[in-house]
Amino acid sequence: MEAPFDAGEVLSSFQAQLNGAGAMVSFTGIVRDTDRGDLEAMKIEHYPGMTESALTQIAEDAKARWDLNDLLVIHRYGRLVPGEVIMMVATASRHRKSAFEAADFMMDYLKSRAPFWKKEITHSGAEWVASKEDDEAALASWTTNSKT
Amino acid sequence: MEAPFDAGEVLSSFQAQLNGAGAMVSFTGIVRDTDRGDLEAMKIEHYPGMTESALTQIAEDAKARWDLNDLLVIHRYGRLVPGEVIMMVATASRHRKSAFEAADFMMDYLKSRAPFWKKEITHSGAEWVASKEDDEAALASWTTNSKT
Amino acid sequence: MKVLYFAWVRERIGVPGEEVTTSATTVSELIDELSAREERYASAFADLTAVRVAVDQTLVPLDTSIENAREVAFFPPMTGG
Amino acid sequence: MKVLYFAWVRERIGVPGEEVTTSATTVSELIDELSAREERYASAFADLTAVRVAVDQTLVPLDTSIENAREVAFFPPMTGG
Repeated sequence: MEAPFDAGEVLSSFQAQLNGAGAMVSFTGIVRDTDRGDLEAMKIEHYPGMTESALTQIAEDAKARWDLNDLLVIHRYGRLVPGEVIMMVATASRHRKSAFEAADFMMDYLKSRAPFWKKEITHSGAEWVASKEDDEAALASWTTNSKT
Repeated sequence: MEAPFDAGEVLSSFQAQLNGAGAMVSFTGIVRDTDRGDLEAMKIEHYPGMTESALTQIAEDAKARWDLNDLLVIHRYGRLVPGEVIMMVATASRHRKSAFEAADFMMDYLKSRAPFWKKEITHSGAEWVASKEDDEAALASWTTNSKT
Repeated sequence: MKVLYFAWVRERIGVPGEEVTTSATTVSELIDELSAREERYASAFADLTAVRVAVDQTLVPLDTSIENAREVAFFPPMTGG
Repeated sequence: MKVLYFAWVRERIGVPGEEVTTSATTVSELIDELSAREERYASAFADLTAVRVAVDQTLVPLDTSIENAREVAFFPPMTGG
């Protein structure tokens, strides 16, 4: 989605509709300034249509692997400034381990399979963020429901 | 602490005072009903004085192992009802992996080293929750900053 | 067939998408055909290890058939999250 | 010396804490001494694999000295989180 959101408010709503969960994990990605401290904005491009189906697929895959009460994934696109929330995943389960693993898995999945591309706009120009070679490897390391 | 709190509100405040973090992970423990569905309340006993020093120690240990922008740990005691938040940890780091690992570590540490004891009050009586043998093992499995 | 470009692939080719009439039967053939047409395509597709492709919004390998495809998209590895 | 009890250890002994005057020099000796005094202590300390101990609010093994201790606490393995 394009609109800004507050991670805490999302977590409160997520928790409010849970039933029988004992553990809830959230991950929030935040626009971080460059090491040089000159980031003006982060522009996030996405592939409309494919984005929605990729996020749905990530959620379904996580549900198939772990016994989850509920889960959530939100990813923004458009122009964001340092400190703004980029994306969030939340998982709820009866037990801690599943909630942690499913959230970690969803992040690995999302990094290499959800069609978003980040471009950093700094005082000295604009540059596409390079993908990390280990993102694909991280996703591949998940067997059914544990990381190897 | 004894007073109830909202996990989302805590997460919002935690995020608001971060500086330079790119990743934020939270874990929230929630009172879960018994499998029989007869839980009236969860009573949490604690060891005043030692509780505070144990939680401080957990936070310091996590900070020493990972490069964190900030972290937080809250644990309630007293009488809680199903659905209420028991405890929460939150971590913030430049990178995702540290935030996840530090939160996971803090939970392992807290489970076997923070002086809290849970008692389940059901229609048929009251029973102390048994510790899991693998809680100590889980903590022992952490080398400096990775789980083995 | 609709062909879409994202991120620096889009920037090099200069348009976000276009209708393409082609006799190519696979993604690879389509890439070769476009690269032969104009330098901006050849530049975008110069290093295929840095290019990912989706056919009808599903990630696929370069040897995938496009014979019944409605939409083919080219882009760099994703950097969301 | 202040001796504290928590959870089911507290319930079996019947008090949350008490002042104890003892000549015991280690935690183990204190346990033996208390157990010899009354059945409620013997019952609480019957299975020592299920008992944890803190001396001055720090978790310690059973052979730890209590000679300079101000506070000793006995409790089951912790179940927070």
